[in-house]
Amino acid sequence: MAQRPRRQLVSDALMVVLPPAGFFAASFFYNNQLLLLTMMVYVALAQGLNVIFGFTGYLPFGYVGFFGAGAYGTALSVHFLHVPILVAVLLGGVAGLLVAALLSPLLRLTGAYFAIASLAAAEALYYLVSNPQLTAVTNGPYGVNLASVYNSGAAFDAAVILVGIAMLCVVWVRRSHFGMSLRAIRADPLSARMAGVNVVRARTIAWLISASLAGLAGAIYAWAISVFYPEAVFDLSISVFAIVFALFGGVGTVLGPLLGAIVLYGVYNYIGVSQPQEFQLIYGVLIVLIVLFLPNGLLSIRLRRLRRGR
Amino acid sequence: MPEQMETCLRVEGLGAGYGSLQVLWDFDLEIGAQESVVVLGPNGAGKSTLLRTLMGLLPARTGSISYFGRRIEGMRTSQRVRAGIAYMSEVGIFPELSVEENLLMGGYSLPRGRVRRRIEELCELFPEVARTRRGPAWKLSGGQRKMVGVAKALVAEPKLLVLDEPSAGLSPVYVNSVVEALARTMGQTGPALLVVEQNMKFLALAQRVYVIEGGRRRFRGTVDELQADDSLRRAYFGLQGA
Amino acid sequence: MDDSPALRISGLTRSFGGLPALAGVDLELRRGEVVGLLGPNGSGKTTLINVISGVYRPTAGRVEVMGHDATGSAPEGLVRLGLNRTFQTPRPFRTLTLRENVSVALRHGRNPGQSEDEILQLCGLGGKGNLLAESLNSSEQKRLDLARALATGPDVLLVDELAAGMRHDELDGAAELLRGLAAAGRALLVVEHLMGFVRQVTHRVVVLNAGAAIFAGSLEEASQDPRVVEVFLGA
Amino acid sequence: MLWLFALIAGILFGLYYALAALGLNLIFGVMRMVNLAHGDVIMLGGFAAVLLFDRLGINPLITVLLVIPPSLLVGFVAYYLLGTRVQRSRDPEMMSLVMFFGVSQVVEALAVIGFGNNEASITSAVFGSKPFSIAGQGVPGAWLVSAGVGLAALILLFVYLYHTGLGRATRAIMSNADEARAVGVNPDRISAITFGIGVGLAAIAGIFSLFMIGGTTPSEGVGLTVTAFAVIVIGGLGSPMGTFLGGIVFGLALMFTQTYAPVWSGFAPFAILLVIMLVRPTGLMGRSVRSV
Repeated sequence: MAQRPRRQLVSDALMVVLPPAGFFAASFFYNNQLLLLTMMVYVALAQGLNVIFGFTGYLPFGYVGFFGAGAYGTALSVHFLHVPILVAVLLGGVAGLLVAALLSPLLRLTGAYFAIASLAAAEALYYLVSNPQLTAVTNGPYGVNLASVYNSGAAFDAAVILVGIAMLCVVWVRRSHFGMSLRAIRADPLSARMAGVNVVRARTIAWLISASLAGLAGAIYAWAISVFYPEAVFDLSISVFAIVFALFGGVGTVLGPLLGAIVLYGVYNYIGVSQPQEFQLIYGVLIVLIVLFLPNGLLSIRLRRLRRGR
Repeated sequence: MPEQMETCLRVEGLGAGYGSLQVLWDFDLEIGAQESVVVLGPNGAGKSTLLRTLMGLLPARTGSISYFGRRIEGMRTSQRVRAGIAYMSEVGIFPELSVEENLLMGGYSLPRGRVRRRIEELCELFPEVARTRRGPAWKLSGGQRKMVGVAKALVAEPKLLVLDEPSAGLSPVYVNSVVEALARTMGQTGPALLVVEQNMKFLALAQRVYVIEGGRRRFRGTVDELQADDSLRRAYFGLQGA
Repeated sequence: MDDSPALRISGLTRSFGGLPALAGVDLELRRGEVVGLLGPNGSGKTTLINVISGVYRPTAGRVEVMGHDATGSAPEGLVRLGLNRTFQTPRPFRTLTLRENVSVALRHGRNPGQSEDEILQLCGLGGKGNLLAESLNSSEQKRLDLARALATGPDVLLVDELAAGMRHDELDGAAELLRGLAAAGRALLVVEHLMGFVRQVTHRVVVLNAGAAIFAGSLEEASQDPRVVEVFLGA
Repeated sequence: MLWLFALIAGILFGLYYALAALGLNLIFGVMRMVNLAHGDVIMLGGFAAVLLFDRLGINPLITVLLVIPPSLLVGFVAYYLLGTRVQRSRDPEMMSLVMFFGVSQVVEALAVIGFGNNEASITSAVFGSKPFSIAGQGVPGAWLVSAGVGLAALILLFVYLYHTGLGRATRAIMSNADEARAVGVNPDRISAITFGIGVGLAAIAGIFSLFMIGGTTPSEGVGLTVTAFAVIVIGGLGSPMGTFLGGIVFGLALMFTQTYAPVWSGFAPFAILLVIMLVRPTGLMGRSVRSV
């Protein structure tokens, strides 16, 4: 019995350390740093979505809202608080967290209601940020320029750390008693309450973790590209990608969203799809196919075979 | 079942369940044409599951269902209804529809004109239904709901009428009137009747009785044989002989 | 130990859309006592359990658990006060193992000082800790419900039809289990349709009809009471 | 007299928004599926009207009739190909949501490939260039036609649901699907028909989106879906007649925002939806959706 937890601990540690190490190493062999960085940002987004969707069943179509909040949180921190960029990135994560806290009443809704309400929230946030009347604060529709703090190498390193944080969050949720409560809530909310679980609090914590990851991802992305318009960081297709990557690999697992993001984003770049609509078409078809034929993701194939083998 | 009677329904080795949960095990049942059979059993014994499987609302996992000699376990529910099996669930009605519309839905598989005629006949048989005919069904009392539910099932001129706990949620007075109404309807020319119940009053209608327990058949026989079985009586029949 | 009732409900009323499902129910439960809750289908037994356990808020009336006012408390609040229940249709965490099912409750309730495996053993599920709950049959799932409830260390336990759907040879074990739980100082309210089981398990019974308690006393008296006989047999 | 204009325009737009949301609500009521590609069908309806008008000079009112047969066909195919399968999955509500999200992405991408990213529109002069006067306020003829078609669709749907056998069976399924199966209704057949009607209503709404929203672009689908969802949430999910009320409330709110705070008119629909969901998630006439 004593052997198993230790082996578990080692494998968990590897799952946290290896992915960022891999990305870091890849940067020496592959010179398109922005592509790698974007891939890491999507790993973080897919894992963040995994925390809320995979473990509680709440699907936020408007997940991009936290990403955009993170990007703008960072930009505003740089422009108005004049803090060092790393602090500004952290404040971007805080911005995601604050928006999520503000929107936590949405967790009272279920299913389609929640999914669409979160989408509406993200759209509302976009219209708020890009509103010409707020030009003095957000620069409205004219976008943000972070050239003063531009440092592609440092941003890349931050993204490597972000992947580690994202993996750590998911491993923790997967292994901890908190994660067990979340799975219990998902299986039967009323029974979970009868087991003494504070369902609202547990869901809210998952929601905040998930949003903070997206906020950090948005912050680092903003730092890396340094000039962007509100449409770019509130683009609904960012939600779509996160959902597709997570679903493709398998939500509720530790490795699924990681694999999903690497494989799909990698294949997309390898094929060299140049038009965004072709990308959208392929991913749309993929979503439909996943739902129809692989509802539990790529990893479920392996699990199924294992189960049959036993 | 008496020897000379034609067999309406024959169920053999029926098993059914939900997901990983098997609720009904290896169940056998026989009903003659125009025979009335009551299946007694406590809550959770698998009574509703049995009926839902008979109607095709739930797939049979094992076993066979023959209806007048024809195998029907693979048929759609709508085909079974068209073949003459009518069913009243525990809900029994469409609350959002008017009573009239409920009756029309009962005759969904029949030609229009016949349905109208049938509804007029039934309204004479069930004055309670005739009185509430124009109103919405959600306004009905529990007893009225059951009456409308039974009438709705009868509109289709079934050869087999299947009722899921018509006594559920009813006060004793209403249970009596439902039993009486059913007795009136059945008579000599009426359809075969299959009622699952936990209320003993429905034994008044029964020619034969089955007892279901834990998803399995525990007893089959006549009402008299049942009354003679002391352990069954003590286990199931209310507080009688406590 | 004080002699106040473990559970006291008074005037408990609950309406759905204006229709009363419970109409002023009074009930007291003492430690060590098993009370049977009887009544025909639709008489309000499960509604009563749902209101006491916080699933529904009462329209009127009062619930006291171990001397504390618990009227309108959320389920998790009631669990902390020492009350728990099982479900008529069992509701385990299907995608979790049996041990995890109990573990969740152990972490969040009042620790009864037993391990997951001890509680599973007690409920007749020993050796199955690593199975997924969805692989259990319905009678095992009911016992898992009970195990989860026990893992929160309840003083008051509401048991909704544990025996229904069980095989005949499982009944004696279930009866013994419930009596043992009461003997250890818990108060039990047991809904059941199987009269043999009720006779085996309960000290006294309360009979509900149309949302109101029409009888309280021994099972023997109940079977003589004309109102009760009317409700059950329509005689 | 700004308020009077906002009031009249609000009611006209309300009828249009009711039309835009009607199909989504009907499909949800019968199948418990949210067709997230609804807004994309509206968009396609708009392109159909533009193409037929530009190439063949067909009046948009004729297009209303022309879109019905292909819509029914698309609805049938979509339901039997996709709908039946998700309905039998473990979590139909969530799975259908995700799947139709994918469908919406596909439709949008195909529209960009087929029509390009530019806005397409028809001059509102097809319905007369002189504004009509209502209570002293000048209102474009196209608005009146759009609102009129919306009202007609509502009435026709009402007649269908309450005075035909198929409609009664449809309501029976909304009331209790199992009970309906038990009287012999084939839910797949009714669902496919309903899906077809829902798609048709969206396509018709699309034709008039050209005049009410001012042109159509491939990317507007998502926004339209959210708008339609807002309308049915206000009126109550699964209650087709509540949609009428929801449309009017939404139309008025939008018109008053546009009149008095035009900068916020992009923000307003989403904010309205959020507020309604948080304050009264059951809608004005709907059933409970909150979790335990």
